[in-house]
Amino acid sequence: MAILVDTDTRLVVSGVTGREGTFHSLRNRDYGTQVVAGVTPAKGGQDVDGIPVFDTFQAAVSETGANTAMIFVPPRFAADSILEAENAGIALIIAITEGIPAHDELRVYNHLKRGGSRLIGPNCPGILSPGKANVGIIPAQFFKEGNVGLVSRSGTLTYQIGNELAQGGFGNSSIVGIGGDPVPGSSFIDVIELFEADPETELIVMCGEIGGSAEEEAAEFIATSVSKPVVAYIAGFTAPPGKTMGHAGAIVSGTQGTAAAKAEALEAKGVRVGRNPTQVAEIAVEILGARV
Amino acid sequence: MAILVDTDTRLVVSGVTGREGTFHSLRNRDYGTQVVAGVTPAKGGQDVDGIPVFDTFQAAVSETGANTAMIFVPPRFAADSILEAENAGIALIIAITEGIPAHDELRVYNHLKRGGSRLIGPNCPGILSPGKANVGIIPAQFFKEGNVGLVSRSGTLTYQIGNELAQGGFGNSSIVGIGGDPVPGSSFIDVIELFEADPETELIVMCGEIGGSAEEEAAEFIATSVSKPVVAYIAGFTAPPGKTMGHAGAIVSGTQGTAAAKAEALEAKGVRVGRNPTQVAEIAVEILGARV
Amino acid sequence: MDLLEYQGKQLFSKHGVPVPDGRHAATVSEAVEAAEELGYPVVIKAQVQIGGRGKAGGIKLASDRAEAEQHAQAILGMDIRGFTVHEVWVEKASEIDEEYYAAIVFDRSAKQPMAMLSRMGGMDVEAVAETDPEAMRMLHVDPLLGFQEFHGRRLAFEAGIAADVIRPVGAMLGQLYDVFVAEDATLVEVNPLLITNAREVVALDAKVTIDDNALYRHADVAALRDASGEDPQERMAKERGLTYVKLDGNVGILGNGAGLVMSTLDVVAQAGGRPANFLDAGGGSKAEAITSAVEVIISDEKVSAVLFNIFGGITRCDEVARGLIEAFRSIEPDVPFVVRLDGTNDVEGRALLAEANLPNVHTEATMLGAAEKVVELAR
Amino acid sequence: MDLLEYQGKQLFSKHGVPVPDGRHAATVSEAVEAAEELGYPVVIKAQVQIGGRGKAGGIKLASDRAEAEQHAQAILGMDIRGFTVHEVWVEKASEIDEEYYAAIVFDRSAKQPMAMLSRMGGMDVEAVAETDPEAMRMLHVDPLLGFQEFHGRRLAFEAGIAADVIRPVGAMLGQLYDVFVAEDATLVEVNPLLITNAREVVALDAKVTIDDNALYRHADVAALRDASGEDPQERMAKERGLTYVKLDGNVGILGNGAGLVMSTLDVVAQAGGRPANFLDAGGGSKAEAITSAVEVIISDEKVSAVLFNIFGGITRCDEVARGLIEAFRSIEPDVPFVVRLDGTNDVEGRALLAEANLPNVHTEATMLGAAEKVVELAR
Repeated sequence: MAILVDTDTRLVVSGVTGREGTFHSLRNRDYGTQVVAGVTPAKGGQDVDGIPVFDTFQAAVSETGANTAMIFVPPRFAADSILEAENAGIALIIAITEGIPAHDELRVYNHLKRGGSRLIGPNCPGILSPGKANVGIIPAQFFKEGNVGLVSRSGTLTYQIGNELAQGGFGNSSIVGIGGDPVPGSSFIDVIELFEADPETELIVMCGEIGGSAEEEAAEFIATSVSKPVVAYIAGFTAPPGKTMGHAGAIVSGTQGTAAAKAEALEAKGVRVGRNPTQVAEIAVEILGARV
Repeated sequence: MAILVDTDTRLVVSGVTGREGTFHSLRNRDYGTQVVAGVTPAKGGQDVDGIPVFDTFQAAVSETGANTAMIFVPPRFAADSILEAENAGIALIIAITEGIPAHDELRVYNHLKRGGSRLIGPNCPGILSPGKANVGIIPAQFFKEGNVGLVSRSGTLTYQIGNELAQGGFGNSSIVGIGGDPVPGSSFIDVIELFEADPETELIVMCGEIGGSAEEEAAEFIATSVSKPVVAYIAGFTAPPGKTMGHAGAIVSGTQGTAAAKAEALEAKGVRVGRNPTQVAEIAVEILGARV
Repeated sequence: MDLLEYQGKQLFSKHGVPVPDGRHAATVSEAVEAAEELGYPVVIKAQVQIGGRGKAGGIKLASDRAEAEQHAQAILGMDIRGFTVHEVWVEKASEIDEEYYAAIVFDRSAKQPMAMLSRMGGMDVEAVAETDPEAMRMLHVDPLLGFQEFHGRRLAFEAGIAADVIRPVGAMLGQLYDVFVAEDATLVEVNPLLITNAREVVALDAKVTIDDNALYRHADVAALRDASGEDPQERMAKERGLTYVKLDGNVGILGNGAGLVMSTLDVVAQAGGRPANFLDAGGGSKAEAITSAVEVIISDEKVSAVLFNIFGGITRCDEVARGLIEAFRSIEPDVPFVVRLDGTNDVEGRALLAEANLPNVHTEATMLGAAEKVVELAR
Repeated sequence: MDLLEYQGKQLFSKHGVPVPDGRHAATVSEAVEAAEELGYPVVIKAQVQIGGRGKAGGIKLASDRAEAEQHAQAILGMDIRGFTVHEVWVEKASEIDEEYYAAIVFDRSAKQPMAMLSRMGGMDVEAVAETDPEAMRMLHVDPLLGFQEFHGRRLAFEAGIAADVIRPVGAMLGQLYDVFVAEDATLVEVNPLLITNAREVVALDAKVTIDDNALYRHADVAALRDASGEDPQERMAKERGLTYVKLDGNVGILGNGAGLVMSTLDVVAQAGGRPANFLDAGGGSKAEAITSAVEVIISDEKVSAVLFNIFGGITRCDEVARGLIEAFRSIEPDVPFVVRLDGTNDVEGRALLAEANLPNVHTEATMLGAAEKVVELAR
């Protein structure tokens, strides 16, 4: 098993005809993901290396049975594209786009939470379920199937940790990038809940960073609702207040959202927090080794 | 038993200090309803014949444990008052106010349907559960406890039918006015579903009128989900198209919303439809007589 | 409140919906002046709240001053299906390449606004809907989220309109939605939505209905209300704050509560009569309101008998009786009345009537009996 | 993007939030002219993006022309906690009766806007929040429903503000919410929200932050961006489209991916070093971007060693190596570099570096090893 994306995933890509969109769509298909459709207004009827392109999500869904959408359009079109996907009945929407206005994300989040669709991202690398499906830009070559569930606000950092785990002989059930924006569609809690219910996942690694309070909230949730071991990492101990550290959501506001507070909150709930990515992988390998 | 309002109802009245608000609040209290609070901004700390008045719903709820709100403010303040009641955690909101703009009702309806509160009305006479509680302007003297559930878009017409039932020896579990506006907070279906689940109710009388398609939708619902006998009445066979017949929602638009189409839809689903209020009462008495 | 075409177009302009340049005129000389200002050819369009203006000769193309004068003369004052033309809209003529249909309607069933688009415009949409239902595309809009670009885009693609106007037509749907929400409209309809030879997108007609309950926040629209088309009884009733609808029969009807009055109309019709009006005296009606209502009802000369059907709840039957007695004192009606009083203080009400012994007033115990009686008297 | 007080007040005016009349001035003569136009007394306020202006002498009351000139002279050009004052806001002095606090903040945790109101304004709100937490009232607003009158009313009553200003203060909260949404703000703060002796409600200060990602739809605000306060390296990086944050250490840092770069900073600090910057070369970095980034990093004279920490995913390590080699060719850096390349094409990248044999470039196999090495070299 895996969470969110797997061999049942039927992917439609918004922005499939763009340079990046085409590149990653084909990469995802090469990995084995069923990429069944693309959406680009006014390019309906064309195809991208055999992937049929539609003018609207509605047409893509009714013609191909797509159930998962990847959003690869520029920021000013992204919120509209997500809402169109939801309106067309897509159950899972994965938004890669970086730079979406915060108020757009707020409207999208508050609309989606009422029903229908789950959103992962935006500003995220996507989801990889090794051996099953890859949706997004995660470099799949470093990961193999296994029992570690990885959830992260950051891309490269996750690859670093995943890679070290792989070198320790362990693989992943799924790797979920929830993204570095202030209003992610899904939180650590949402994904950890899925990993907790996934029989294949034996250990959960969460990779947080400064800004907001998602890690603190996750700590509470882990304490009350998670039976599986969780290892955490937090980036940004040296970040100065008031500065956005690359990710729009990575900012210490006054005394809010510091890495120290997050690590402390997690440790207070019994979650082991690695000092650096290597140590996180070491702790994970140690726990998994003990469970074998 | 009864539906929606009963001896557990703890009523807060918005607009309690107005002339009509005071009159009906005291009338409801005289009937035995627990009228625990009123809300009128800037009149917090006063009282209306012993009913404490608060500036906000929040204060009324936290001080008195109110769980039901009656809205008695003028139309331009009504939507805001309903939303305030919902925000304060009131589970059931009964809006008597007539003349609320349709777009306000649309916003309120679409907001409330996401969660929290149930709205009855607006532009309705309220709810009477004979012998238990009266919330609104229904003249309680004509009704007694019994096993007929009455739901209606119209006030006086309901009293007429209820009165004839009472003369036939039968009483009511509850009488629910859903109101004559184009966007009622609760539909026939919502209320019929409650009557279906209410052990005391043995017969359901629904009183519809021209405009919209709520009666047709109710017919579908009755056919699939209601085991109890239903008797219906539809007013407005002689209404010309394009004219608003008193209630903002009572209008035949082109060929949509005619009384004939509604009666036909109900009869097609096996619901007996009386030709006039008297006949409705006669059919009801006949059915109840057979069940005794 | 239904707006005239030009009033709707003025709202359109306010919200950025492109419309042809035009001028309002109430006289022939104003119309000619408008035409001269706009430059020929112009279209002179009768402004009345009824469809079928074109077929009735209410829309004419004028290529020069002489034609403008001639057409304005012909149209102003003409009768179109019972409506007298008091004003015209003089508009720069548009070159028509394609005609679409667009609308935002208030979908009561879904309790959401619904946007509609068809490439089959310029004709009777209900006919199109019957012959080619797929041609009319519809999409609901969540009123809390509002109209999104994808709504317009999806409708435009699904309606199969020309590729080069997908964007501007989608954008116009968004602007029509803005009109719908900002102006508290319950209907915004454009038929035809014009694609000109230059491939510009223009609203060539405008049908807008504004929610009467929201007029308090639209002073500009409320000020437009023009009673000239209204029936004299309806105007009189409105001035008195009564809920009255004129019908074409001879049995005057008064009741309390909209549902009961509608039901009374039906029962009178079932008894073989023809209702002359709908009049809801409302909850808690006081004697003066009843007197006032009687005046309105009998001012309709077709009325040959009047039915009072009261079920007293908040309304007290004795108040109703007092109102009726006062009406007889002040205006001495010369038609028979049938009165059915039931509910709160019915005994007192009936006693008052008996005591007053009004000429030609008959009391009945039931609604059905009262209906039969009044139909008999109205013959 | 943080706006200066006067820029925020201009947005306030646009949305109907009452502010005192004022003028912008960049010279003493402009300031005096502004004061003369407004009429005395006026307040001359330094416009810098830092708190504590008043204590630093950056806000002065002037009762006549001489004082206006004297204060403008003193304030323009002064240094407030590292910020040079280049402009002032000259404002009609207000008579202060009461001072409240109002704000709309972007609550990331609740994922909703949050409106705030306190009757304890004109002081440090965080101090108030600690000493009297009940004094600060907060209420979330559903962004799809928007700010409703009850939000303002409830906050006003709960904050216990004076009865006569409940309505206007509630209304101002609604207008501040309009600013928040319409201008894509992530913070709108008014401290103090002034109640004048005449009991008028006025925003006496304005602190507004606009979402950088939304500047494309706010051309007027985007045009305000004044780089004068920015660090030279940050300006240089922005021009090159790089994500760079200046810090105060001596270890220059480049990595790919914001999380990895933050982590690299932490690891360098843990090894006893002090990072000089945050620089995310981004996903799929091409050679030119790397070259450009090296220029920015070493233009900071404090930098005495540079760490490249690359985990190649989409980014290819050979491209990074090529960029570094090109940087050495074009700008000949005189500080040591430590390079850790891992992931996609790491073998090729390391081979390229070995072949180029750049002076003073050290490769390390792990992130931790690289951090230790660069800290050693930076000493």
